Amino acid sequence: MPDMGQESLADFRAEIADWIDRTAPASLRDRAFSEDDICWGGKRWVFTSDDQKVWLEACAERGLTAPTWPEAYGGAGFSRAQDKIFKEEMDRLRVKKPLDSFGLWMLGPALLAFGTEEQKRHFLPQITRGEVRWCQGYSEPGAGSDLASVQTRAEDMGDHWLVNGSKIWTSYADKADWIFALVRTDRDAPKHRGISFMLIDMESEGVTTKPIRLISGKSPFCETFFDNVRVPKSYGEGLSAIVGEQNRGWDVAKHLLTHEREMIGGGGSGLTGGRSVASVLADEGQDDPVIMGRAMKLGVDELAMNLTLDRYKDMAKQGGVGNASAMLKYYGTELNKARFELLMSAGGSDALAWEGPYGTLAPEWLRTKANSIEGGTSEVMLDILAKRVLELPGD
Amino acid sequence: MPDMGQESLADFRAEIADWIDRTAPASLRDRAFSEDDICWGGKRWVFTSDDQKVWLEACAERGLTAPTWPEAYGGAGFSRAQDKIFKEEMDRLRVKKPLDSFGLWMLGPALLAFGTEEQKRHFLPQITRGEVRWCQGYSEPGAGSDLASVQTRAEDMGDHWLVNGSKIWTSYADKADWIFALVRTDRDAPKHRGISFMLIDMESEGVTTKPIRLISGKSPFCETFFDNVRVPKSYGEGLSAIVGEQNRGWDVAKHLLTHEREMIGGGGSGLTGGRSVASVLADEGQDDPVIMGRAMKLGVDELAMNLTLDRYKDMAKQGGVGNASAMLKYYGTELNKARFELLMSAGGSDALAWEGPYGTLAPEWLRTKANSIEGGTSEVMLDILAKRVLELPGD
Amino acid sequence: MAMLIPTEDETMLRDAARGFLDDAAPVANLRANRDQGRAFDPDLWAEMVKMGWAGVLVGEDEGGSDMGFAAANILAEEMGRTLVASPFLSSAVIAASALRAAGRPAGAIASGDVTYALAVDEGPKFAPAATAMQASADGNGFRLSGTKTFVGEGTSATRILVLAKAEAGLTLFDLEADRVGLTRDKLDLVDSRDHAALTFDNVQATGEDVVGEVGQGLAALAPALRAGHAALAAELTGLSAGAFGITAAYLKERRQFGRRIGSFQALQHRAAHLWCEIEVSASTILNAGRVLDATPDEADLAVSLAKARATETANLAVREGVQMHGGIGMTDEYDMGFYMKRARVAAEWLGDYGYHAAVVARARGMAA
Amino acid sequence: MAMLIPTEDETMLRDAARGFLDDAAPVANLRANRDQGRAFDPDLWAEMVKMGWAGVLVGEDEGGSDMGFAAANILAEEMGRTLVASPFLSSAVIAASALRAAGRPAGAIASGDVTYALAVDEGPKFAPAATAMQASADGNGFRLSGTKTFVGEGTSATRILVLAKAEAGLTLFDLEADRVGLTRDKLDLVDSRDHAALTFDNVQATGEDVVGEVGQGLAALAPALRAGHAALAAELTGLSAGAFGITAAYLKERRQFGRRIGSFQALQHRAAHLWCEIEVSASTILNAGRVLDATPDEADLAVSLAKARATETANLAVREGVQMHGGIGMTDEYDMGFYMKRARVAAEWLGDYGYHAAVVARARGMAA
Repeated sequence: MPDMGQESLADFRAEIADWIDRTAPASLRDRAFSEDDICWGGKRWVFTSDDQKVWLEACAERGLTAPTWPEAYGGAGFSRAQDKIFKEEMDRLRVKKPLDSFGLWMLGPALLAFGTEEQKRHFLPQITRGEVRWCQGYSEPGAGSDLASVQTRAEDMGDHWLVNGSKIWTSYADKADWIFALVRTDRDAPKHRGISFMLIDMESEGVTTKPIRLISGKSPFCETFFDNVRVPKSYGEGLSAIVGEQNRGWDVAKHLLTHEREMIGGGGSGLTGGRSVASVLADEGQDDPVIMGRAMKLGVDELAMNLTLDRYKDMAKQGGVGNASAMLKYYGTELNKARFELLMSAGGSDALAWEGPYGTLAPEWLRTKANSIEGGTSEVMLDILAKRVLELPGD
Repeated sequence: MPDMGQESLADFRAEIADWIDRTAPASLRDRAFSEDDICWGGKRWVFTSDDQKVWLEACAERGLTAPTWPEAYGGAGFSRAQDKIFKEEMDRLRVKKPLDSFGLWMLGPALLAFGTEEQKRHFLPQITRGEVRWCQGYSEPGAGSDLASVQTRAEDMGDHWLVNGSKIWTSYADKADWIFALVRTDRDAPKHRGISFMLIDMESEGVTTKPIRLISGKSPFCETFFDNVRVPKSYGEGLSAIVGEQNRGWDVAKHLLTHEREMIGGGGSGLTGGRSVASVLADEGQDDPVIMGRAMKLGVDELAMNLTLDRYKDMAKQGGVGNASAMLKYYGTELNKARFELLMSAGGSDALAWEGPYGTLAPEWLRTKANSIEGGTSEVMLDILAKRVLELPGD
Repeated sequence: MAMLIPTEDETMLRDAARGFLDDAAPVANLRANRDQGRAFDPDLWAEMVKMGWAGVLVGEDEGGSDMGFAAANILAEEMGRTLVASPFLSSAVIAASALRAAGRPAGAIASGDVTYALAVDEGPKFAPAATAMQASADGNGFRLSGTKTFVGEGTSATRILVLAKAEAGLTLFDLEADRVGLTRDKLDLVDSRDHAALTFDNVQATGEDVVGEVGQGLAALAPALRAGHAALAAELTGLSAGAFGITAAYLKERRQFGRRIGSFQALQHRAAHLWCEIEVSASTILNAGRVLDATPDEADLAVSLAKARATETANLAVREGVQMHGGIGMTDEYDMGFYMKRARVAAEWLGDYGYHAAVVARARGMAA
Repeated sequence: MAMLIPTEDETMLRDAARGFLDDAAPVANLRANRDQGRAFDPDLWAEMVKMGWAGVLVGEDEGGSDMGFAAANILAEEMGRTLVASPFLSSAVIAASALRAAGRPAGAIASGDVTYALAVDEGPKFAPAATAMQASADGNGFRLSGTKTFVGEGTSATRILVLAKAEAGLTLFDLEADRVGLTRDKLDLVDSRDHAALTFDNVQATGEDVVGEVGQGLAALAPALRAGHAALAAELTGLSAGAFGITAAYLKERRQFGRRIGSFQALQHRAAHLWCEIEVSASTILNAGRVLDATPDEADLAVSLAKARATETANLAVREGVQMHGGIGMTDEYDMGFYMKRARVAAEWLGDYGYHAAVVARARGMAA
């Protein structure tokens, strides 16, 4: 759709709201909302209700699972302004989004920026229709923050790549159909060269997954192993298994990492949701100045951070925030950790059970400790800010 | 004196207490104690009272201005145990120490460790008798923490050195008779070589000083300039102007820096003295949980630090604490800054005046900001701890 | 609500202000003022008046430029950046807001003919509701007796807004500074600006002098305080940015141990963290301006949030500023000390961190 | 007072304890216990009993080893280092101190024939003085009704010390755990140790069961709490040192971006800072032991200082431990998570940071 003026945007709002209101099943318009209600799609997805399926199909039909993607690739071709209106109306009408997936968040943007026309036409609609579920294969055991130290190698065997190695922190790898992974296709090149961004079918022989148990209990994370996995060089005409240039996969990965940090700023931090500090404090009385002092500071900092998220969203609309988005990741996750530390202190022994008077507060608290590690550690974010935003010297 | 058993130590205590009690002038045994009451000696010292002079001479006569130095150099030759008893009895009888000076703290230990027999016999008694006042010339403008980047140079002119350059942060340089300074005697050697530890008469032609005004107001600090200053290579038989080997002055300086940090642990930090946080809080009411929380934490940390100073003193008696003394410098000075930040917050607008209801609290607060800079910055202390105590890798 | 990014007009205003102040009022001016024993430069203030800054919150019908609260914040922020001393906050922001809300003429503020000071504090902490100064009934008028302290622009202002306790409750008065019985004593505070202690000895006041309603002094004061909290927070945020700018430049240029000190990772991380704090605080300033311009009566939370954040961020910025400069940062010759001293005074003025954090906490449902 | 450095005997005790525990009770044991669903290893406890640890505070005339409080702290610290779970604190330290101070026999603790739990908490925060559980008069005896929570070793202990409110005031009782009317429910807390909620439904008690005097329960409890605060603080300090040791080793060995991560200055400074915190806290543990051994009745300040410091230091040590390990530190497979979980539980047990900091503040003259 072409960009619109204010008036046609008003028309657009009325029209899309009407469509949502008419189409969205009543059962999905409940305020009570759990993680399990979200459809992640994929070949093995079991719909939690018929309505979930109906709603996914209706949205996919109109490109509304990926509203800003071009219509040719299964999107709705919305402008930013339209997309904003669509989300606002979805919120207002209390409708759940039809689909969520790493394909939508991550692979899609990568293909849109780096893919061939054929790759886009082939892979993107599978994502928007919720037919194929993707997982991400970046980190490797032992590599940690140093994402570019990729050891998983893909040997050139003529018509196929032979992939060996393993990935860690692959969320929902045990539920995914395909994986987009960084693999080393040139072992002699410098570290950041010689890496390719490869698309691999999880059903290939030699791919296995193993869930990772965290200190907070079960987790969606897996280790994924590649044992002599044969990956065809092409899945068809123009459908290379590699996205972007061979050996230049690091460029694709970097692009996505920045995109991911902006996403975190875009509302994924959960700062506004969840248990209220005030409610826990009210339960426990407020006679400890140490806890009260911390709560007062946290209250100030949380509101300030929420405003900053708003401000950065506004800035992003005006042309992006670039590396400064590392601030959102760093500050937001550190603040969230502080928030849970405070909740645990305020809750006293009631908060110490795996499941107790405050529900699963304790495992949630433990889980927050990963916030400042996953998706780039706080230390990496500070390095980025120091070097690229403040331009402090590197010598 | 030889080391003694428990019984003769008891005799020693009785004897020295008796001597102090008989000798110390009553006017110097007042509890009210100000910085001005301390005698720093030197040619230009103006005694604040006859008693101050009498007490200095009586002590110097018995070597008690430098109790642990050998008798041959003006000390009393006390063992550590005897020295401790002497200090305890001085405290108990509320007697002020007769003399304080950079000569006693710093040059003395350097000469004892590195000086020639002639240097010790010549310079040390001048110090113990309070006849010559020394100042320290290490830092240079622009060098900051990098003490080894000495630019002040001493050219070999045959029978004398020709010294040019300047020093900064030379405390009381405007009141000192002599200076012990680091000067570069070999410009081609690596940074840490080529430095010599030189003794220079402040009355030499070409030496000038200029006081430094700090953000907290007047200060004892000066800049000291050397403009073609002729320093004789020798002040007499065996009396080289250089302490230790020529070009190896960095060894002397390093030795003294460690000694200095231990001194800070030895009671110079002022943590126990001064204005009580409780009293300021009591003045202002205590209804602000933020301030109360900080005060409670500070209360805990101060007591813990005081115990740590005690513990490190006990450790030092048992064989020294080495580089771990950097912890005392780092933690003590950061804590003292936190203490004054809290005092300022608790005092509100009453604390903002250069001189007001809380006396000179405001300039004292500003002055504490130098605590973590002078004598080795907090950053340098953390580097020392990381590398030499924790033995973290340097690569 | 308007977006949390500057409008084009706002960017132009900021650029113009910065250009003017960098030239006319660098930090060197503060040192010069101090060394000459004056709190601010009247010629500089006259220039500001000419540019319409004194009338930033005064209606155009009275000769003001009426640019609004967000604009006032921008000016305050730019002044904070180079530590500019002027009657701007007390007069153009605080007093103008009080007079305008009460429907009193404020044109003389815009024209620079008068300057105001606000006399509220009586003890070491900001606590308007606890005001004890008496305004006893005296015929149809009042007699004011008592003392005020920490009065910004207190010795130079030509008029005083003062809060006192009448029989009907707290009442805000608007008096000439030379009224009989009012004496002013300079307070020599560390920021080298104009602060005073005021003594009221049976100072006469009439109903004409009352701002708003008798007994409704806190209500009359509220719009002034909201504007003042926001603008002071903006000043502190500008101060933080100014101190940080100097520090970052020093990190890039200064060499030690054979390297630029900004290449040491420990300093890099601390600088990056500080930058984040400044960035997060900046959001609260923008927001306070937006809320004040849209719904000024509902801005209590927004302005307290801004003042709390700005206070704490400035404290960190000046502490890191001094420490990262090392010994040179401790010398009077360098500017950093002035930043530290002003940050401390501004931290206390119009409510300290705890005062404003408690406002925020109450708004969030905590019984602080 | 004795010097703040370990005596030769103390060093020997520490070396022996460390040697034994490194071998018999590494962190792997905690994981094994958890996976087997047991709170501690009875065979390990039997070994400790044999070595005299259960009798560390029991008189020699009763078969104890009577090594004193500083020694008990050393043992607790070494257990903290590898997160050893055992009835040591509840039984050998807390209960033994209460019984001994009250002149009751404690030989069965030393021999390992009984283990004790202390039942004080009724709400989420430690507040003995606010105890509400009733001990109503019943003939010459009492009937106890009410609930207790967060009772360490609560399901495994064979005897319970419980605080309840009689007509004459708070009273401490010493009961068998299987007395009629007492039910125990396991609490599944994050540290995978033995904690319970206890319900008392008209549980009968006689004057024989009272520790100390009726109505003087807080006095009877005081020696037990002092010893417990100190030993728990010691456990936390050992925990900090253990977590730090693992982390420092990781920093030296782990490579990223082509370097050992311990060479990054930002991590070096944070590690050095953490080391300082641990070192400063260690002084308070040594001191608490010395004061308890010299003047146990005057040890309130010393033990609260130790518990407050140790709590905060352990919190920092485990946070830095997880963060510096990165993703691997988040996995159950690694030990660091166990340190974090135990630190959290021990932070709350027997009084949190605020509780103990308030004791210190009051001792320093603040009205906290």
